[in-house]
Amino acid sequence: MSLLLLVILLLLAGVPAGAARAHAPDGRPLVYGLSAGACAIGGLAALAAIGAPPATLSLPLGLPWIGAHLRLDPLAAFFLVVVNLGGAGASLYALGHARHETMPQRVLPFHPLFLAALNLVVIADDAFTFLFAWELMSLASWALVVAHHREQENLRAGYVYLLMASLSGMVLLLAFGLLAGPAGSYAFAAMRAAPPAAGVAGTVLVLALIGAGSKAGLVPLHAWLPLAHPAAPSHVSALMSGVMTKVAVYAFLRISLDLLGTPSWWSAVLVLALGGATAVLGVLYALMQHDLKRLLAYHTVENIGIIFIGIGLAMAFRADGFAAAAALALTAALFHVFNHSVFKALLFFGAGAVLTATGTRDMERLGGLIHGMPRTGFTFLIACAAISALPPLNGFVSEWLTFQAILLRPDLPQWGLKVMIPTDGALLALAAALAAACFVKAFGISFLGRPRSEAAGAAAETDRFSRAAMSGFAALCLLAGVLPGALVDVLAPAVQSLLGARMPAQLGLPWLSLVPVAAARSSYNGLLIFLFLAAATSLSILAIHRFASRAVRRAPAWDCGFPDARPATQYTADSFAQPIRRVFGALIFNAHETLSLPPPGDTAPARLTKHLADPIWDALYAPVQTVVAWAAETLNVLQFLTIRRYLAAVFIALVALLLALALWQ
Amino acid sequence: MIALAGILGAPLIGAALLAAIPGYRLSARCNVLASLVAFAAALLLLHHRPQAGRFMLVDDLNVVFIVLSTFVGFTTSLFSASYIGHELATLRLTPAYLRFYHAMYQLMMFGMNLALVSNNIGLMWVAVELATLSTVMMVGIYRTHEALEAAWKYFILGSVGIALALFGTILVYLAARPVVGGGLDGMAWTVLLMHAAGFDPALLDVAFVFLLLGYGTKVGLAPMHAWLPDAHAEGPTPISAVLSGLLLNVALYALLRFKMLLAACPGGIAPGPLMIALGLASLLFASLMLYRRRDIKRLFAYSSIEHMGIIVFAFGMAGPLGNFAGLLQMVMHSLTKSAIFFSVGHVAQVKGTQRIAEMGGLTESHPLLGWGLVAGVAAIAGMPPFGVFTSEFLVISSTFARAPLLAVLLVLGLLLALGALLLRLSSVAFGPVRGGTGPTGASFVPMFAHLALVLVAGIYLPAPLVAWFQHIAALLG
Amino acid sequence: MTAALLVQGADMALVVLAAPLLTGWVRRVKARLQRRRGPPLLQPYRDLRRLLGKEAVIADGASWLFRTAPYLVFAFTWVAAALVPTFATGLYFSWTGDLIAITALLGAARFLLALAGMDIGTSFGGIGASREVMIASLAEPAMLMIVVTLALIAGSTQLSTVAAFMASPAGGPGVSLILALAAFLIVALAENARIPVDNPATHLELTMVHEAMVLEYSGRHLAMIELAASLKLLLSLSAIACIFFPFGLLTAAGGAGGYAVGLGSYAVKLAAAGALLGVFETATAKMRVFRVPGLLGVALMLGLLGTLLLYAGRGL
Amino acid sequence: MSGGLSLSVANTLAGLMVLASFLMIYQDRLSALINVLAAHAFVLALAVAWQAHVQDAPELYVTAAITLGFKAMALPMALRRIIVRLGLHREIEAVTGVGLTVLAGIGLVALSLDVMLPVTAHADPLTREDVTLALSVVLLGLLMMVTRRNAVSQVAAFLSLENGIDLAAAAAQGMPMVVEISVAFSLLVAFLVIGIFLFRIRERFDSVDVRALDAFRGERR
Repeated sequence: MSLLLLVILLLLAGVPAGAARAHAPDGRPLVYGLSAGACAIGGLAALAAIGAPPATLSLPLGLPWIGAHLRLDPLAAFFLVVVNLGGAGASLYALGHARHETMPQRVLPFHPLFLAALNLVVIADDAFTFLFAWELMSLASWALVVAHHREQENLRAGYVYLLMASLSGMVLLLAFGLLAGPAGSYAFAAMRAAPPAAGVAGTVLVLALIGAGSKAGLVPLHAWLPLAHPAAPSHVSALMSGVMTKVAVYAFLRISLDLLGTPSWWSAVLVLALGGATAVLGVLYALMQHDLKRLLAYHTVENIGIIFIGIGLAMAFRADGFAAAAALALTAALFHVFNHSVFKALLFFGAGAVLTATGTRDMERLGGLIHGMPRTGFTFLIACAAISALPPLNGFVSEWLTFQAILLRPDLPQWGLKVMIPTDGALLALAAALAAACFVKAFGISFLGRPRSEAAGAAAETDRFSRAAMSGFAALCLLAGVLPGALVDVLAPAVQSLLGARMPAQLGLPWLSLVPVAAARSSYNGLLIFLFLAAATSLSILAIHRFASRAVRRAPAWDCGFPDARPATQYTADSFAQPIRRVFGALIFNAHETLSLPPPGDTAPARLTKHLADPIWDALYAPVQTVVAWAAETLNVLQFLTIRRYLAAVFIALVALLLALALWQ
Repeated sequence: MIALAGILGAPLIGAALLAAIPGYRLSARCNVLASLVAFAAALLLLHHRPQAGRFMLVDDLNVVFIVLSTFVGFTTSLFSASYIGHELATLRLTPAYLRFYHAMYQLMMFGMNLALVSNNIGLMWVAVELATLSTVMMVGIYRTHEALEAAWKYFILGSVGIALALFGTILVYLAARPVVGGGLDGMAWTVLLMHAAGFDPALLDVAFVFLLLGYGTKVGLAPMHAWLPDAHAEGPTPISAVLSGLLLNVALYALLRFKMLLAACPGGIAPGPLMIALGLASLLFASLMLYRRRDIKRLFAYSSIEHMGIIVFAFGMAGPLGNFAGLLQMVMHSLTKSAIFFSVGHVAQVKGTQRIAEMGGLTESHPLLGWGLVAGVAAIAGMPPFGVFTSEFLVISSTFARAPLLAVLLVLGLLLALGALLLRLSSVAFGPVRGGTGPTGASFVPMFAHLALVLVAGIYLPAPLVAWFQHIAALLG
Repeated sequence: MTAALLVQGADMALVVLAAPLLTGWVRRVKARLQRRRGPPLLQPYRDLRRLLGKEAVIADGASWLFRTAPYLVFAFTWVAAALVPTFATGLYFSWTGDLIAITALLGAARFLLALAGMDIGTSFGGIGASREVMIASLAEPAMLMIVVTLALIAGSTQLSTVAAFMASPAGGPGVSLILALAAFLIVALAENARIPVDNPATHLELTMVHEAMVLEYSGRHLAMIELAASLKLLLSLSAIACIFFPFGLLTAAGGAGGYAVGLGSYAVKLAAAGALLGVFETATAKMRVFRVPGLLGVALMLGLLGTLLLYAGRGL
Repeated sequence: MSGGLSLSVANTLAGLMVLASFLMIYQDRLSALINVLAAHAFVLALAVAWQAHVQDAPELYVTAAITLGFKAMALPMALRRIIVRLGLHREIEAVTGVGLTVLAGIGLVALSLDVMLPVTAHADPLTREDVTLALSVVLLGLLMMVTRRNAVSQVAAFLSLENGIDLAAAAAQGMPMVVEISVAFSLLVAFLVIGIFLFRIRERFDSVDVRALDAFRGERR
């Protein structure tokens, strides 16, 4: 506990250091080195604390009659591991990557501040400290989003972001207000001791869903996320997507499963419905993008959906008293939390490397990067495969566990759940398959094929710090996929602390299998699959090279006899997504294409125009914008009245109050 | 007694002297010195309080206001020194007006301090009137069309408000007379409060309506707010800072005193709902008005209306948490808003305009000024680690448990305000550099001192301070 | 244990060896139905041998991914195929992965193949990859709904357990199972790029999906891909056989006789399935690409309906 | 003397003030308006003097004298001078018709009776009547302010409003002297400021029409 406090203080010390040494040559190594070191310590300390009994600490800060309560229980410890792993990785990456930063003075002070806030949110044990850290986290990341402030787009992203972040903070504040009651018992311990009545609990849950969900990127409150995440410097994008959204998940778990006690089944239906919708819509949005970082940001939305499906399942099972099933579902969700934080960070690292190498995030101007940036390409490929839930990598394990939870008890007594759970299964599968499609696109268009711009052709490999961070995270992807049992066992105390039940211990099983319930029911062995794959691949290569031909001849591409030297004839990101856009987009995005052909004899080029609408923005955000603009415009008349009219307002107020008083008496 | 003499005497003597001193450097120093003496005297009050007399009263409640008032008065005088120097250099002010300005500044401080320490509702009324008149003078000091119009508007609306407040004061006296008897006792706070339980509640109700509207005009509550944005925008910026930071508080203080009276009188209407309604109306109205603002000082003036709305709302919700939050919010708002005006004043000077559209990229052209403004806006928008967050946290969370709908409206207003402020901040502080890029010649000490205080308050509130505020909150009922 | 390992090894070898035969058989049936003599049954083996012996022609812009992908695709498919019970359930490593893992392994193979298709940077590679992932994105949810139905019926997703359950008296046919079978058939057609979804025997540019992806491959690389495709077909038919027609499947430890029965029945089932596939493909026309989603949507609906009917059947 | 007489005299005087207020509303010429204002203040002086007599409060005579001197004589004179100097001999433009305004005024009087009479039930009847009518005068003054466009007539209306407050203050028995002085003082200052402003306005705009001022709103659209 005190170690974590030290970590936070170290990170905070990085803030003035970053501000003061921003332009000095030692500023970057100083700040990022400090951050990486602090996060490494914090991560190890948290890892050690997962199995330990909860530790608490109370500081005389914040609201004095309550003080700042800190608590490190297994759940918090697990999320701290995620936070600090991401933080250490991002800092390591930034050691090299930030060399290209044009505005270090706007990044260096806020990076450690952001990390400190992330850490603080997780260990906060009273509403004030929690929200304090929560908003600080938003503020620090906002500063990072608008670091490159000259681009109007970033400013808009920052604007939407901070507004939505404040909405989330305010809504959580309402939730805590309800939990604390009129007496203002803001300490979580007090809330836990007196869980609210059912009706109030429902309201709190909905508020928590809005508050934490909007920060996590739950549809339809996700709109800020694809704007803000790509706008920040890449290592910050990685932190925001990989870590900050997880902290939001933590907030939701803390409120819904810890502070509220047993949830009601309808709230589980709500969470499941939102989770399913988020997963599918997130990936569909992603498919429509050709900005690499924005595509990744939309995938964060998708993965948050998957995590919330797991949480929804856990809530449903818990509401119906199936503790073991709930433990399985929650383990799946937490597993995915870990996974996503790793591979999404890795993907953003890769995207950052691409961005610095080519100067663009637009996939239509990339291509063939695998030649210039083989290592980045390889680690990016690993991450793509992991996020597409392909075995033997980690993404598959958590989605597999989620499926197992769905399959374990799809038939709960309530009809809402009975229909919702299998539907979520189908949605999850759809999301996974679409994600694979999307990452074929992301990797295929950016790294494969021929360069679509000069910059892409001249791209060179990134620096060694970045490569180290990327390689480390890629190794983690494989490791967690091959030895999932170990991670499940590490997660068990956190699950136990929330649900009072846990998955059976995995590490003692033969061949290090993963068996959620019983071997006869289902099992998965990542290690064996990996070994089999490795053996099969190397065997076939060896056999063929030994007994058959090794001869290779390089030749121009065949392409059905029409080799074309121009890279422009390749498939683009847009054309790659066209079939899916046609299948799903027509319904959801009102996608259509218009073709304008010049009349015969005219040599003007033909034009194909793509039209896409954003249904959620149009239905939810645009009306708000319109209403506020209308109200502001209408009220603005009041700025330009004559003095007489202002006096009339006072006069009317007086007469009205007197009348009211007369009537009341 | 020395302390009281310092608080009241320093500004009064200062005013007399400054009316006579011609030189800029000397008068600016004298101004700072007089403000410092008043502040030091106010600090003395913390240590030792004089007995309440028939005219003077120093108790837990007004000490907060006095110390805050003299402190902001002091820092503003520092800011004013560097600000006015620039105004003289650019010939916007002539030396004759400078003397007038400094004298009026001290006169206003005197008025406000007198209002705060007076134990007599009549004397307090006179003092508020005095402070108003002196600020009217200063608002019109630039003699431009806009400034004159702003001053005229301020004057007319202020006079009507003050007239209503006087009528309310007379009614309070009438209510007190049968119980307390006539004479000075009938107007002394201490006596009134002691016997409030025996007053005629119905008469007190009517009185409160007049007082609420009357002093509410000074507080800047909608729909009596109209003078406020223009007065802030057109006067010299130090005056905007003290208007927002102090004068509104003084009027609020008066309102609170009367509210206590009403609360102590069983059978009367609860003042809460009225204050809540006016507070919410001000908050929502002001936050929507923020969107179409083109003048940066007017923008922050509307933000003051918004915050006064929150504060009045919090005091209306009452309860130990509500009152505590209101008090804290008031202190934080004074410090933050004056810091913002310090920044804005220099910004307007270096950019040569107050039009938001003509300034941009401030964090790049003037990093200290720009980041100070960013921090100030973040603070005023209720972001941690600044103190406003603490008070807004308390207001919202304590309200929601008792009246969910009100809390939702409150949140709505806060978000609307945040949206507008952020929008303007983005274009002023970030983006491509627009407007002048010359050196500032600014003194950053006052601005960063305020921000530092707000920052510390957001993280750590000393236990004695909290105990004291809690005590006041309990007093307020 | 050694014996068990041996049986497991035999199974893995069997699938690789039998796969080209099955492909040859289907082609043969189709040819006969079209009144052609058709290639001999063993022609696929000959093709493979010839391809392996040739030099590989690789396009100029190809990366390492292009060269390693065929082996990886083969390995993924092989491992997946080894997890499907063929002649016996409960083989030594049968618990390594369940039906979901098998689907995911096939998905991984497809992922790599699609990437390989895009590696050269030709328009055909792109078109193939893009259509392939579109089809897969619909086939996988349908597959999952089938898994849900099976898991509800058999209480497991482990194919060995499911097959054993189906073979037992408790595993009688039911309406849900029939719906699941129908869905499975559609998914299998899509997964294996068969008519009406895709035509494995064409190089007509507008209709092809799978073939467009592998257009640039030649020599040993093409051989691996062809072998993987055959394996995948075998895998699909084996899975259908073991889930829906588990007759003769060796479910308990049996001696040589048991293995013989299991192998025999397996061969018969494959032959029958292959013949039926041939008949079906001859009788059906290839669909336009954008009608395929409709077909797969039907599979998805069938799967979902199967699950819901199961609830109804249980009287819940 | 009998309570009945003192009451009826006080009542009459206060009633006269209300009447004067109505007359002010009714007047649409500036000079006439100022004459009525002077009469208004004169009645106020009488009322205050009567209160001094009734309450046996000699300090109120001072107030009455100040009122007579300043409000009934000096102020109207100054205002007349301003009018002459500014050349404002044209008609007042009221926003709404006089009839409607008078109707609204009657409503306001009714409101003030309805509000004040019940709440002052325990007070001295002398005070009660005066305070009630004072409220009417205040409300009528406010009404006049919002129905007049001309700055001078607005100031006149404001002064009538102050008169109402003075009446209430005088009627509040035993209210300390402090208040009267302060009232007089602040009104004096107020007038000075008004005067200054009027002159400035004259310098700048050549008119004291508030509409002209409004053309110079700070933030034009």
